[in-house]
Formats: sequence, structure tokens, C-alpha cells
Amino acid sequence: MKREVPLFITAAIGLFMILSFFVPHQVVSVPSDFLQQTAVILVAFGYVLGGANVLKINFDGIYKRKPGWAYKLVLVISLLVTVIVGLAEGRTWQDPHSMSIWIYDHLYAPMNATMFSLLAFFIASAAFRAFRIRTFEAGLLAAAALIVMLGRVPVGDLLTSWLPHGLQLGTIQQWIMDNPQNAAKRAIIMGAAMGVMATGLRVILGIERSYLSGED
Amino acid sequence: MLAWLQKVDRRWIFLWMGLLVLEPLLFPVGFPIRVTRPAQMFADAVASIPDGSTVLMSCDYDPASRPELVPMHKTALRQLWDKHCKVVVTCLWPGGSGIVDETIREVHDEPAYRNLKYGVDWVNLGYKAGNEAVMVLMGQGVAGAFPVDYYNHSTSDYQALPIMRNVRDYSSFPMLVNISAGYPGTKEWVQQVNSRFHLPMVSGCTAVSTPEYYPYLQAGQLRGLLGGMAGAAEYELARKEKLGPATRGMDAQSLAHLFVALCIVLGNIVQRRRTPGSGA
Amino acid sequence: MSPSHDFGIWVAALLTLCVFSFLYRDNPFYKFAEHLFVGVSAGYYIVLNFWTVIVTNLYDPLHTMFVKHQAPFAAQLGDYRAWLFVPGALGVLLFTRLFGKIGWLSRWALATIIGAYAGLKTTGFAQGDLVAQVQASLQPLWTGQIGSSLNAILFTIGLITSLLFFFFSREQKGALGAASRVGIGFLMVSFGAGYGYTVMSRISLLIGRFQFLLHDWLGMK
Amino acid sequence: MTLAGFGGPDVARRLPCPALPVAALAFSVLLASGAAAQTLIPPAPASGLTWSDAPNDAGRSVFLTWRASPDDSSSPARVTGYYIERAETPGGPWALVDSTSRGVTTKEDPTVRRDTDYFYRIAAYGPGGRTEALSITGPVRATSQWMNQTRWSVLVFMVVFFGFVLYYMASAQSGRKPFVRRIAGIDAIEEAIGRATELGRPVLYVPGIQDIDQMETVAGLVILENVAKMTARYETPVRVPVSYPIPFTIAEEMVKSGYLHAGKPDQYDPSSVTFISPEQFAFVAAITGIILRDRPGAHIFMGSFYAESLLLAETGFSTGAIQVAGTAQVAQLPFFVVACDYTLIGEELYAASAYLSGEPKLVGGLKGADMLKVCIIAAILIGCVLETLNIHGFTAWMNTQ
Repeated sequence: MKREVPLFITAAIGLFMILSFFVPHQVVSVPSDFLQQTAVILVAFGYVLGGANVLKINFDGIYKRKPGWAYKLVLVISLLVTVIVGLAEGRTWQDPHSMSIWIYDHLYAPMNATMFSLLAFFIASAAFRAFRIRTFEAGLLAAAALIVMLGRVPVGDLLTSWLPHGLQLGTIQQWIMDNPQNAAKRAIIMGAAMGVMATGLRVILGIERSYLSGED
Repeated sequence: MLAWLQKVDRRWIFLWMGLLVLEPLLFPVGFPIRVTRPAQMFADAVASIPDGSTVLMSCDYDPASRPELVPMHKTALRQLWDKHCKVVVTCLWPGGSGIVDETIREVHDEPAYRNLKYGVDWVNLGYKAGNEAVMVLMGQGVAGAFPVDYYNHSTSDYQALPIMRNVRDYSSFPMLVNISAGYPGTKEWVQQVNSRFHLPMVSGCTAVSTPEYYPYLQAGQLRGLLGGMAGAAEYELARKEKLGPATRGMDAQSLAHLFVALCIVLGNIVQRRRTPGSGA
Repeated sequence: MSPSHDFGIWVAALLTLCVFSFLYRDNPFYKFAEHLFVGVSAGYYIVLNFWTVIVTNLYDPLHTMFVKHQAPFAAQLGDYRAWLFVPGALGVLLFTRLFGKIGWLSRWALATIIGAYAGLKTTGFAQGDLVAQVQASLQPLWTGQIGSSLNAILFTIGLITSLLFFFFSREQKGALGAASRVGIGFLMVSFGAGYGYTVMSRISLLIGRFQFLLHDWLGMK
Repeated sequence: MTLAGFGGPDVARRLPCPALPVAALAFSVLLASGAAAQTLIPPAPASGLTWSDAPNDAGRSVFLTWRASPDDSSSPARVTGYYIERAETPGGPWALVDSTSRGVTTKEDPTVRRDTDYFYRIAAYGPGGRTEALSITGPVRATSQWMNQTRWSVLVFMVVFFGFVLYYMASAQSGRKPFVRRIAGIDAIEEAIGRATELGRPVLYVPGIQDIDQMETVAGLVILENVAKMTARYETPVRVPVSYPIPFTIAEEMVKSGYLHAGKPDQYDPSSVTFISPEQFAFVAAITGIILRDRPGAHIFMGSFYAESLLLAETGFSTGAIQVAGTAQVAQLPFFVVACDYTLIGEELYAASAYLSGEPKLVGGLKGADMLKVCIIAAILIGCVLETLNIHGFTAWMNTQ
């Protein structure tokens, strides 16, 4: 029951989804449509579960007064407030002037955006402190990086405006993107596709079970 | 100088970075922009859509990618509305439906589009969980995957949403315009919808994922590709939009790129001088 | 310059600055913002998925079925009626994870998700990333023009040698070794291009934040 | 106005009495337009309506094609467009299905029920009224297909690949272990651990920041077991910060079993594996803390990394430790390549884990992919030659669009 049933479910559904790719007949397409609907619903439940999990872990931390519990309190309160407001506002919670959208616009959105903009700073310092051209390969990488970086923005053409059009950074950048980088990227894409397919096969056949790990 | 550079606190680099981005935002220079082929292909592909048809626009991003994707989202929307196309908007990123709706409303508030009607000229179907499953599900019926829109109107209520009368599945659309920040996004639309349902598509994406989508462009799976803010700026230029947000960002972008390039070169010069064994 | 009068913009601006303070070093302001962000986003995702999926795709169709006294089973495309109890029940089972002893029940739901996506991804990658990509690589090596022919040949060499770099069934000696050395060259160029584009992405995000602070908050145009 | 015999007898069918609807139409036009009928002449009818079932679907639509009215391109325009009408019996009642503008002579009707007979007729309309075609077409029937004919090439690729994978898996299981070359990165790891031992400093191992559902995390954990084996042999402590609960418990098992295999179970330090946090930046801050505080002599990053790769590589680089990294996240590879002494690129990470563990399921997948690569390279070479010789059959077979 604990292992066999899930393995059977995965195998049956996985094979059926593959079948539905090749067989358009309604005998296959209607159930597979239902399975997709099921997946959509379950993923949504998964998000709710994820939130509940965050609550559980942090309640635990607060209760035991683990280090940084005050921050955890901030987390729990903000989570609960967001949920209560959202549920209380009912089906029209996404109207432009609702409380939920205020929270989204003025808390969620700016922090979400700023967290990732920090990387602009780190990328500069990493370029200075940890970009070593020690081998021929690293030299190729650096050359391509510099050409693309400068050629992709207006300043690249400006710096090389004295050269004929074909030798300007913007043109070379486009050639690199279209040819050598495109060829290598395609090889990577194909390799990754084989990796995904092999994993998919192992999951469906029940050989790969790491997703079932955890307490029995 | 070299000695100082060797053990410079990285916060000095942070400061320089900040100032270099800030300066051109306050005092614009206006470097000339040139439209590259993938961006021109994007504009041409959208232009080739028959006037007045209903187009699917999936906006899979969240506020973190706003500076890169919102400008191109707006320009694409303007191009479609200029062609009197009707637009069906979806969003597969959980953090995205709010900003996507806001972006559309901002374009709608512009004088040229103010008299367009919600439910007639466009509909925002909002967010749906499930990534690839939603994409394939829409192939059997858009209304089945999205029973209500962002504002909670039923998608089978043609009184409230007349546009949905023309929307059944992917065969109802001549093209998919995808604005993508990662997973799920262009790669998955190519795999599940372009391949499976043969729906032609164009993609506007963040710069990080642009190189990965070049093979799709070469293979014709994508009809056009906008890469990051530079792609958005080129698109604005191709559409002759004066001083769009991406175009205005290009000066800062240029200076910051110069700075990073300088960091790479300088970093290598400085470090070469380092005596071996000093921890390098 | 006329700073915003909107309370919300001020909150957003101050939180932006709290996050930026991490550049100086890790500090309580950053930690506060970080935890607030995690809490708000987890809460927002719950509300979002509850209203847009669980209510609209699950509850509403079931409710309609009971109100309209329809036959419980239809199983036509898009009309599943009582069948929807299955995902509903599996969804509830997912929550047994939170209760140690019966946690294994959640695996049934997990297995459904994993199976569905394994099937979808396997075929999606096979068609979109393998067959279509191979097909697009079959190009004439002589196009009648010297420039584009050289590009086509270079592309084909790059693709094949890059594939050979990831070939693990032989020692990389002799011809295979030489080919994979060429392949790594192509791979490095592609990583360099990736580096350049990543730099562009990150800097754009910073530009966006500065535009917000300058225009929306401080009111400089 | 004659009806052309377009299509076979099963496609178009002549009405027994075409005069009746024409008369009715003439009457209605007369009523509607009155005196204006003198100047506004109804268009000549369209003709030759044919149908075909939409291929590769579950009987969800039919395609209709007709020949335009002779007046289609007349000027002044006598045709505005065409109405497509449908009925379930030849005698009606007729319902409007769709309309097109002039010049368009094909339409898909996606509103049909499968396995149901329909009859279609086409009517040209314009300022002067409408004229129906002289014949109706039917019965039209949308049916389901059992195989999508455009996907044979995908099926062949999948069957070949799965065949290879399963064959090599079985062969590895039965003891005939397929050859997998040693990955240079594994030597680099051993060298790094040796250096850390010389310096008398610990080794830092990060198995990525993703959960167990990422294959890279699994690969990272497999490699961890071997790293633990080496650190046990060298008697050097290892620090393993982990981001998610399940990889954390597995990492503990892996380190313990590594020490056991090295014959030094007593040296295993239960505090060497620590659970940190799934939050990206919190996780990075904790690792940066370890790097700057404990000053490990070797940093090994193996698994799935996102934007934080940059921070890890940079901080690690600044301490001067030997760094070895491996990931399949293409966007992050450049940062590792420039800041690390050795980087396992993409599939090399999986290959290293397959090589080290010798597990049939991993080796099988790897060998299967290798064999498919050989096939793909052959296909590309053959295809390119054929294309150069202007032979397009092979390319066309692979086309799935």
C-alpha cells in the first residue's frame, strides 16, 4: 500500500500521458484531458500545502524560541494576514482596489523585484574578483563574454563605429549568437532532452523512486 | 593603486555600480540603437497576423522581471491593438497575474486605446496553476482550463465576455505571443503547444534565457525573439515608439556593461601581479 | 522633484531600501524584509490558488452538478462532474504530509502529479527539443554563397563536436579527443554569450528598481 | 449558372430540385430591396463545396473548401463574403455556422459533434443579397483517428532511445557493466581534498539548493558518498550544508555510509551535515559564513544551482581555496567555469555520479543517451549531405509540424 500503490499510479498515468501524445482518439484524449485537469488541481493544492508547511515549521521555531524567532513571528503574521484578507475579500479579491492587491503591489512586488536586482551588484564584484582567465578555454569564454556584453548594447557599436559594419561589435555579437553559440546550445538542449526522457522512463517504470523517499 | 585594487572592499564596486546606473537615469545620453534580426522578426511576425483576429498572449513573469518584460509586453499589446486584434491573456506564474493585469490597464489608459472594451477587445483569464498541464489542457478547450476570468466573469457567459465566443482551443488563434521569465515559459510553450498543436509563436523573454531560445528561433519554432531590455528597446524602435521605458534604460545598461567589462579586464591584470602563495 | 503622497509607494520604497541594505552587510532591516517577503508570498500563493483553481476548477463544477441535479457521470471533454471528486480527494490526501503517521497517503497524490508530468515532459522534450532540433540541423552545407555555406559548415561542426564532448563510452583519445577539444571550444563560446546575457538581465533589474525609486517615489521625471 | 462537378460523388451531391430555394431567394431579395434591386444584383453563387475530416484529431472538426463565386473579385464588389450553413438533414433546418470575407474559400468548422452526419451549404452574400450554391454537400462526418500521423518520427526516436536505455540497464544489472570513461572532474575532486588535507583545513560540500525531485540533487548526493569516502581516508573533516529536509536526511546517510565504506565509521561526525533553509539568500548567507569562518581548503559544489552560484563562487574564490563545481544549469555554468579550478559541465555531472556509483539505472541512462547521440550524429551527417544534394525526403519525414 505504501509503495506499490504510488508506483502503480505513476506508471499507469505516465504511460497513459505518453499514449495520449500519439493517439488522438477520444478513448484516450478524454481521460487524458481529465488527468491534466487533475494535475492542475493537485498543483494548486500543493501551493496551499507549501504555505501550511511554512506555517508549521515557523510556529515550531517560535514556540521553542529558536534563534531569530522574532523574525519568524514577522513571517507568520504576514502570512496569516495575507491569507485572512484574501479569503475575506471573497471572489473579487483581485479587483484593482482591493486590500489583497494593495499587499501585492506594495509589499510583494517591490521586494520580489529588489531581491533579484541585488545580483547586479554581485555580478560586478564577481567579474572583478573571480573571473580568472587561466586557460585557453577560459580565454574563449572571456572573449565571447566581452563581445556579447558590449555588442548587445548601443555602446558596442559606438566604440567600434570607425570599423566597417561587418566588424562592428554589434554585428560580431549577432554572428556569435547565430552560429557558434547556437550550435553548442543545441547540443546542450539535445543532451538535456535525453536526460529528461531517461529520467521520465525510470520514473514511469518505477526504477527511480527518490520522490517517494522520506519516512515510511 | 594596484595594491589598493588588489584588496579592495567589494562594497566600493557596489557603489560604483550603483552610481553608474543612476547617472544616466538622471542625465540621459541617448546612445543610438540598432534593431537586430530576432527583434525585427518579432515585429514582422506580429505584423503578419491578419487584422482583427484573436491572439493568445501568455504572460509568464512576475514582478522580479518587470524592467525587462513589461516594456515589451506593452509594445506588443499596442501593436496588436493597432491591428484591431483581440487579445486573450493568460498567466502561468503565481506571482504574475497582478502585474500583468496592471500592465494591460496601463496600456488601456493611453488615449489611443481608451475606448477599447474589456470582454470585447481583450480578456484577462488570470493565473492557473499546473504549468505544462494547463498548456495541454487549453488545447482541448480554453474555457475548460479557465472557467472564469481574472475578474470572476464566467468564460462561457458570452454576454459578459463576447470575445470568448471566438475562442475554443488553439485553432482559434493565428499566433501565440509569449512573454516569458523562465519556467514555465517559452521552452514549455514550444514543447507542448508549438510542437503539439502547431500554433506559431513569438517570444519575448528575459536576457538570461535568450541564448537558450536561439536554437528554437533557428529551427523556426519561434518566429521572433526579444531578448531582455535591449530586445525591448529595439522593438520600441522598430515600432517607432519614442522614449519607451526600455529605450531610456539603454544608456544605464551601456555604462553598466562597460563597467563589468572593465572589472573583468582589470581584475585579471591586478590578480596576475599577485604573488603566488598569498592565498590566491 | 515632488515625492509621492501615496502611503503605499512609501512602504514599497522603504522595503526596497531595506533589501538594498544587504549590500552593506546582513542586518536586521534586511532580515525583516526577507521574512516579510516569505510570509506575504506564501500567503498570496495560498489565496491565489484557492480562488483561481480550487474554487473555480474544482468546487464550482461540483456545486453546479448538485444544484442542477445532473447525472453524476458524464465524462465528456471538459465535463467531468462527479469524477472531480477524485482530484478533490487526492488534494486532501496531500495534506496528510503534515501529520506524521498517515503521511504516506500523500504519496498517492504525489504519484499522480509525478506520473502526469513525467508523461507530458517525456513527449514534450522528445518532440520539441530532440526531433525538431535534429530536423532543423539538417541543412544544405553548400547554399551557393560562400558566407552562408561557411556558417552552415561551422554550425554543423560545432553541433557534432559539442555532442561528442558529452560522449562517455570511449576514452577521449585520438580523433574523439580532438573532436571533443573542438567541442569544448564551442561550449565555452556559448557560455561566454550566456555570461554576457546574464549580466544584461541583472543590470536591467537594477535599472528597474532605480527607475521606481526615482520616478514613482521621489517624483523625478 | 451551372454547378460544376467538383469532387467525387460521395462529396458533393446535387439536390433533387434546385429550383425551389432559388425561387424563394429571388422572392426574398425582391421583398427586401424593392426598387434598389435594379442596381444591386445578388452575387453569382459559390460552387463545388468539398469537405475533409480534420486529420489526427478526436473527430472535433471538418475542413470545408469551395470555389469562389465568379463575382468574387468584381468591382464594384458584389460579394461581401460567404456564409457557411449546416443542417442535420438535407432538407434543413439550416443554421449559420460561420462566415468568411470574400476571397476566402476554406474554413474549418470546429463545432461539429463526432460521428454525426451533417449537410453543408455555402451562400455568397453581398450588397445585393445572398445567393446559395445550387447544391448541398453531405453527409459530412468527423471521425476520430487512432494514430497521429505526424508523430511517427517522434515515436521512432523514443522507441530507439528507450530500447537502448533498457538494454544497457539490463546488461549492467546482469553484471556485464558497460564501459564509462573516468571523468577528469573526479580526479580534480580528489586533488582538492588532498590539498585541504595538506593545509589541515576541512572540505566544504554543497549538493545544490534544490529539492530531491531535481536529478542534479540526486547526482550531487551520489557524488557526496564518494567524497565522504575520500575525506574519511584522508582523515579530513567535511562540512555539508543542505537546503531541503529530504536531501538533508539522504546526505546524512551518504556521509555515514562513505565513512563506513572507508572502514572508519568511528570517525563519522554527526554534526558534519547541517540543515539550513530552503530560502535562497538565507542559504547563501549561511554558506558564506562557513566559508569565511572555517576557511575550508576545498569547496565542492555539485548539484542544481541558481543565481546564488555567483555569490558562492566569488566568496569561495576570495579565500583561495581549491574549487570544483558541477551543474547542469546552463545559465550558471559560466560563473563556475571562471571562478573554479575545475567544472563538470552539464551531463558530466550525471556521468560522474553514474561512474562513481556504478548503478545500473544511471549507467543505463548514460549509455542509452550515448548510443542515441551516435544515431543523431549519423542522422545529421546523412541529412546534411542529402539536403546539399537537394533531396528532402529525410527532412520531411522528421518534420512534425
